[in-house]
Amino acid sequence: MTKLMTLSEAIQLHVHDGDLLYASGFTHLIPFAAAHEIIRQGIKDITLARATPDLIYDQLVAAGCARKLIFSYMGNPGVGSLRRLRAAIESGELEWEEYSHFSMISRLKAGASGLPFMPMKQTGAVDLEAQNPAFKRVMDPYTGEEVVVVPPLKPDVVVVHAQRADSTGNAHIWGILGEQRLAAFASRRVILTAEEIVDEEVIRSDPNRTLIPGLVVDAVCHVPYCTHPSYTQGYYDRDNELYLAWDQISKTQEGVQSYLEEWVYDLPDRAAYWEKLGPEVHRRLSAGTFLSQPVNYGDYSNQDNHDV
Amino acid sequence: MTKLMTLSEAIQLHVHDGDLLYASGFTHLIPFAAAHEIIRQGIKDITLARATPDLIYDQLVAAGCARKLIFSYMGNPGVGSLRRLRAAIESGELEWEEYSHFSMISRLKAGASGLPFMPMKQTGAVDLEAQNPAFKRVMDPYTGEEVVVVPPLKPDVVVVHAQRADSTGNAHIWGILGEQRLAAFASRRVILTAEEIVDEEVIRSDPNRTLIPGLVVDAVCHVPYCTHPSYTQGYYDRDNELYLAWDQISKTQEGVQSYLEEWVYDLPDRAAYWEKLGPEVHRRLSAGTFLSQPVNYGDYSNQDNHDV
Amino acid sequence: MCENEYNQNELMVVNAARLLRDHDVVFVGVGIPNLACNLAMRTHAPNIQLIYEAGVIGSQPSRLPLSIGDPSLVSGASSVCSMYDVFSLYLQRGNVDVGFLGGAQIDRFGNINATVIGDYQHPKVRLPGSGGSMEIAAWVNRYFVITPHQKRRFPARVDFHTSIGFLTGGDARQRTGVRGGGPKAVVTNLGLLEPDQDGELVCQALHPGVTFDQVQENTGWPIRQADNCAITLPPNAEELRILREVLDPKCIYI
Amino acid sequence: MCENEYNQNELMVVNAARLLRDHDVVFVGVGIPNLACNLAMRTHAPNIQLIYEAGVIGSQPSRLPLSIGDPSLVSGASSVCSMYDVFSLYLQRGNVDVGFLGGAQIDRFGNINATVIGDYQHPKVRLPGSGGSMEIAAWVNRYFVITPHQKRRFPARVDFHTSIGFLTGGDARQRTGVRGGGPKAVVTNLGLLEPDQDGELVCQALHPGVTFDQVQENTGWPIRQADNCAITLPPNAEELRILREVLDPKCIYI
Repeated sequence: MTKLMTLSEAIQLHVHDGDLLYASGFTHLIPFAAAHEIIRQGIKDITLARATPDLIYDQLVAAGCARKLIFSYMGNPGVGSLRRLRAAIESGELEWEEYSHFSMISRLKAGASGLPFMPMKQTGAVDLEAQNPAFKRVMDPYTGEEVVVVPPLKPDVVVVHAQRADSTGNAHIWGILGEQRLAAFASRRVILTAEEIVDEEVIRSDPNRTLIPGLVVDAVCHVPYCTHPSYTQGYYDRDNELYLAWDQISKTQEGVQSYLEEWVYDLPDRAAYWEKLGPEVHRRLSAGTFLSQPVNYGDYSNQDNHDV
Repeated sequence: MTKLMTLSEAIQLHVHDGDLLYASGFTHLIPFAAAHEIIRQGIKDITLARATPDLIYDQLVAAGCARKLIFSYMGNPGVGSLRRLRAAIESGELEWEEYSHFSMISRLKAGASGLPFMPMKQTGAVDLEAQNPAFKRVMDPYTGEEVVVVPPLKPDVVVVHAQRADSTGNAHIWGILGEQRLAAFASRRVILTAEEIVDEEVIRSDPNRTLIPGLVVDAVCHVPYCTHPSYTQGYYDRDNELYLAWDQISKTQEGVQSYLEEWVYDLPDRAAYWEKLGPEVHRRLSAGTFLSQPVNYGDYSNQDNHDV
Repeated sequence: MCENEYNQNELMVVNAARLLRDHDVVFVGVGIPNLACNLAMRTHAPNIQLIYEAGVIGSQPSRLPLSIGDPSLVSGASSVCSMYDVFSLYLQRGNVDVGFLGGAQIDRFGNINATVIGDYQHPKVRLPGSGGSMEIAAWVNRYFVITPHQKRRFPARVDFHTSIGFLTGGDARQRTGVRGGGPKAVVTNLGLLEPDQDGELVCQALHPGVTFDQVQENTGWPIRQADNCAITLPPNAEELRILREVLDPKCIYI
Repeated sequence: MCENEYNQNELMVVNAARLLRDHDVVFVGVGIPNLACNLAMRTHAPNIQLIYEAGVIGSQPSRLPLSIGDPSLVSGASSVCSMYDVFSLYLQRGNVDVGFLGGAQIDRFGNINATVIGDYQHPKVRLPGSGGSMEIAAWVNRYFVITPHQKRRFPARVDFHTSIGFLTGGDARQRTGVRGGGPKAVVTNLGLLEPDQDGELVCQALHPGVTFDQVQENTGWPIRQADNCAITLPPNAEELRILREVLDPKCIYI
C-alpha cells in the first residue's frame, strides 16, 4: 500500500505541538524542507533532538517552534557557532539536555533495539555526567568495574531523507549514514522524504542497500532537493556559501526573521525554494557522475538444483 | 600493502593449537575451504564458536580438531541433526557452551564494540541461563528491572568469506550478512577469503558495501568456491544434495572419515576440490544473473563550489 | 499434484494459514510455517509482511526455499540486514506480530523444549537447541506451534524450557516481564489447542473425522475439551490448489 | 601560492604532521588536523590510515574537504559506516592510534574544555560541546592538540572537563580506567608542550625565533621549560610545497 503524500500532509499528520522530533542526518541528508514546513505550520513546544543541531535547528529555534534541545555538538560545522541556539541557551530561554556524540547515539541505539539502556566505556570526563542525570552507572558483573549507561531515546517522530525510495517506504541510502537507521527504528512515527520515488523493482535489485524498511515508515514524501544547504550524496553538493552566510544572517534574531520570511514563509514548498535559488546555484551545486559497480545477486529461478 | 597469501599459508600463520576460532557466516558464505585446510594441517584443541555449527563444524569435530563448541543452534539446516557433534556431546567427548541466537550474537557485538557486556531483554526461559554461568543479570537503573547480560566474545581468529576484496582486505559482501562484520571486529586476527580479488577501484566505487575494512584484516586469500556446499550469493547456489547426503555420510565416524579422506586429505586445495565435484555439479549450482542497479556517488572534483 | 485428498501436512498448513491476519508482520523460517504464510498471503491476508530470521525482509523467492539461508530469499527481497539487527531492531524492539515455533516437546502450559531429552549435562538425546526460538517466544506479540500430535511430543512438563509459554500457568509468564503474549494456538494433525485463561492448553477444535478421545490418547496430560470446541473446515479446493500448484509443486513439505 | 615565508598555521600543520608515525590509524576531522595527516602521508608516513568521524575510512578526496561531512570524502573512499559503528567498532574497540582535539581551553594537565565558559547552568559563553571529543580523548592510544598559544586558552584549570587529559596529574587518569594514553603533545604557534611524568604540560620545544618568556606570557600557569627543550626545525621547502600546491592551494586553512 502506498504511503505517498505531500510533505505538508505528512507534517500535519505526524508532527504535533509538544512532540519529541529527531530530524536525522549527520552532516548529510539533513531534511531542511521538513523543518521549513514545520515552521510554516507554526508547530510549537517541540523538543528537538539531534546529535548536531546544525542550521536546521538554529532555524527552528529562531522561528519559535522549540521548547528544548537534546544534542551533542552545537556548532556550525566548519564555520563556528550556532548563534540563535547559543543565544537562546545563554539567555535561559531554551531548555537543553547534553551528551557526547557516542552517548547521544547510544540512546538511539537503545531506543532502536528495544533495550532499556546501552552501556559505554567510561571516558573519565565526568563533568557532563554530573550535569545530566540521564547518565547512570552500572557495575559490570564480569570485572566489577563501572560502565556508563544511557536510557533509550524514543522520538515521537523522526524525519529521514533518502536518495531513493519506493512508495511503501523501502529506502536506499548511501554516503555518510549518520544515525538515520537507528533514528527510524527508535521512533514512534517516521516521515521519509526522498529525492526520487522509484519502482519497487529498483529497491529490490539491491536489498542490502535498503537501510530504512517500509515496515517502520508512516509517510513517504517526494521532496527533491530536500536537504539544501546540506547535501545528498550523488545528487547535489553541500552549499558551503550558505553555511558561511548563516554566520552573518544569524547574528541577530531580525536577520533570521527576514531570512525565514524570504525563504520559508513566503514560499509554498521546496520546489519553489529550489527554483528561487536559481540556475547559478543549481549549477554550482551539481554533482558529477561516479557510479558504483554493480553486484550480482544471482537469479535462482532455475529449479534444477531443487530436484532432490 | 598487500596481504595476499595462499589459504594454506594463512592458516599456518594465524590458526594455532588451542585457539578460539570463529568461522563466520549464517547459512551463507560458510568458509568450508578454511576448515578443510585446518583439518589437513592437523590443528588440535580448537574451541569452535559459531551460532550455527553446520556441516563445517561437524567435519572439524569428526576430524579431531576440536576441544569445545560454543553455539546456539546445532542442526543441519533444513535436514535434521548434526550427527557427529551430537554424538560427541552425548558421549561427553566434547565440551560445549550454549546460547540462544541473540545471546550468542550479542557476545560478538560486545566483543566487536569494545564493551564489557551487552544487555538483552529477559526471555523468561531460564533453564539455559541456569546451565551457562556466562549469563549474568544486571539491574536496569532506570526501571529497577533486571536485564540479562552476556560477556564479549573475542576469538583468537576469525575466517570471513566475501564475494570480492582488494589485496589489503577491504571486502564487499552482499546477501545474507549474518554475523560476519561483528566477528571480524571482535577477533584478534582475521583471515579473509574471497571469490574474487579485485582492483581497489572496484571497492572504492561503492564504499557503503565494504562491510569488512582492511584495517582489521590480517590475511587475504583468493579462494573461489570456498563455501561449497554452502553458497555465495550471486556466485553459486547452495548444494542441498550434499546437505541431505551428509545426513547419511555422518551416521558413522567411519563414514565421515572416508568422506574426509576423499574430499580433504587426498586433495591439495580448494581448486582440486571444485574440479573433483565435476561439471555436472558446477552446472547444477550455477547462479544466474540478477544485477543491482547502480547508484551515483557523485564526482566532486569540480572546484567551483569551493571558491568561497 | 501430490494426491487427491488432503494429507496431514496440508491440513496443518491450511489451519495455520487461517490463524494469520492481514497486515501481520511474521517472523518465519522455512518449511510448513513458510507455506502457511505464503498461503495466507494468497488468500485472506495479502498484506502480510515476512521477516526471515536470516535477516531478509519482503522476500519474493522464485522457487520454494529449502533452507533459512536460501539465496532465492535474497534476490528480489526488499531489505537485508545483519543477524544482530534482525534480532534487535525487529524482534526485541517489538516490531513483530507473529512467530512460528517448533520443538521436540510442548507441554500443558505451552512451554517448548528444543534443547535436550533427559539431563542437560548428560543428555539422553541432544536436540539442536534454541536458535532464535528463546527470543521469538518472548518477544513476538503472539506465536503459533505446528506439530504432529503424539504423546511423546506433548508431555505434562517439558524436560527443558527452551522457549517460554505460560511457565506454570496463571500470571507466571507475565511476572517475568517478557513483552509478548505467548502461544495462541498449537496446530496439530488432530486439531487446534489453545490456552485457556490460566494458560493451560485445551482442545479448541477438532479436524473433520477426529474424536476428542484421539486427542486425549495422544496427549501426555488429562487435556480438557473447550465447551465451544469446534470442527475445523476442511481445506478447500482453492487452498489446496495454491499449495500444490504454486507453493510446493514438488511436494517437498506437503 | 599563499606567501613566501611560512605562516603560523603552516608552522603548526608541519609540526603536527611530524608527530605522526607510519601505519598510524588516525581519527580526524577537517581543517588543520586533516592537513597535518595528509602532509604526513605525503612525506614520512605513507601508510597512515584516516578515519573521519562521520564514518568514512580511506578517503581519497578530490578536493580539500570543507566540512566533516563533505561528499568528496565519500566518493572513492574504501569504506563507509554508521555513526554508532565508527564510535563503537573503531574507537571504543581500540582500533584507533591517534586523535586530534581542539577546544576553547586546555589546562596544565592537558584537560580540554569545549563546552562552556563560566557556570554550566548559567553559561557566560556557551561553546559547541563535546561532539566526539569526550570519547576520542579517552579511547585513542594518544592524542594531539593544535591550538594558538594565548593565555585565555591555557588556564591553570579548565572551567569544564569536556575531554580528559591527566585530570589532576599523577595517576589520576589511569585510575579512571580509560584505555588511552592521553595527550602526548600540544602544538601551538610558539612551540610544543608535552606532558611530563606527572602529566603536567611543559615546554618541550620552541619554534625558531620564539623565546620561552613568550610561552610563559601566553600561558595561564607557571609553566616549566624542559631541560632538553629543543628548537623545532622550520618547515622545509617540500613540506610547504605540498601544503600550498597540493593540499590547500586556495589557502582556506593555511
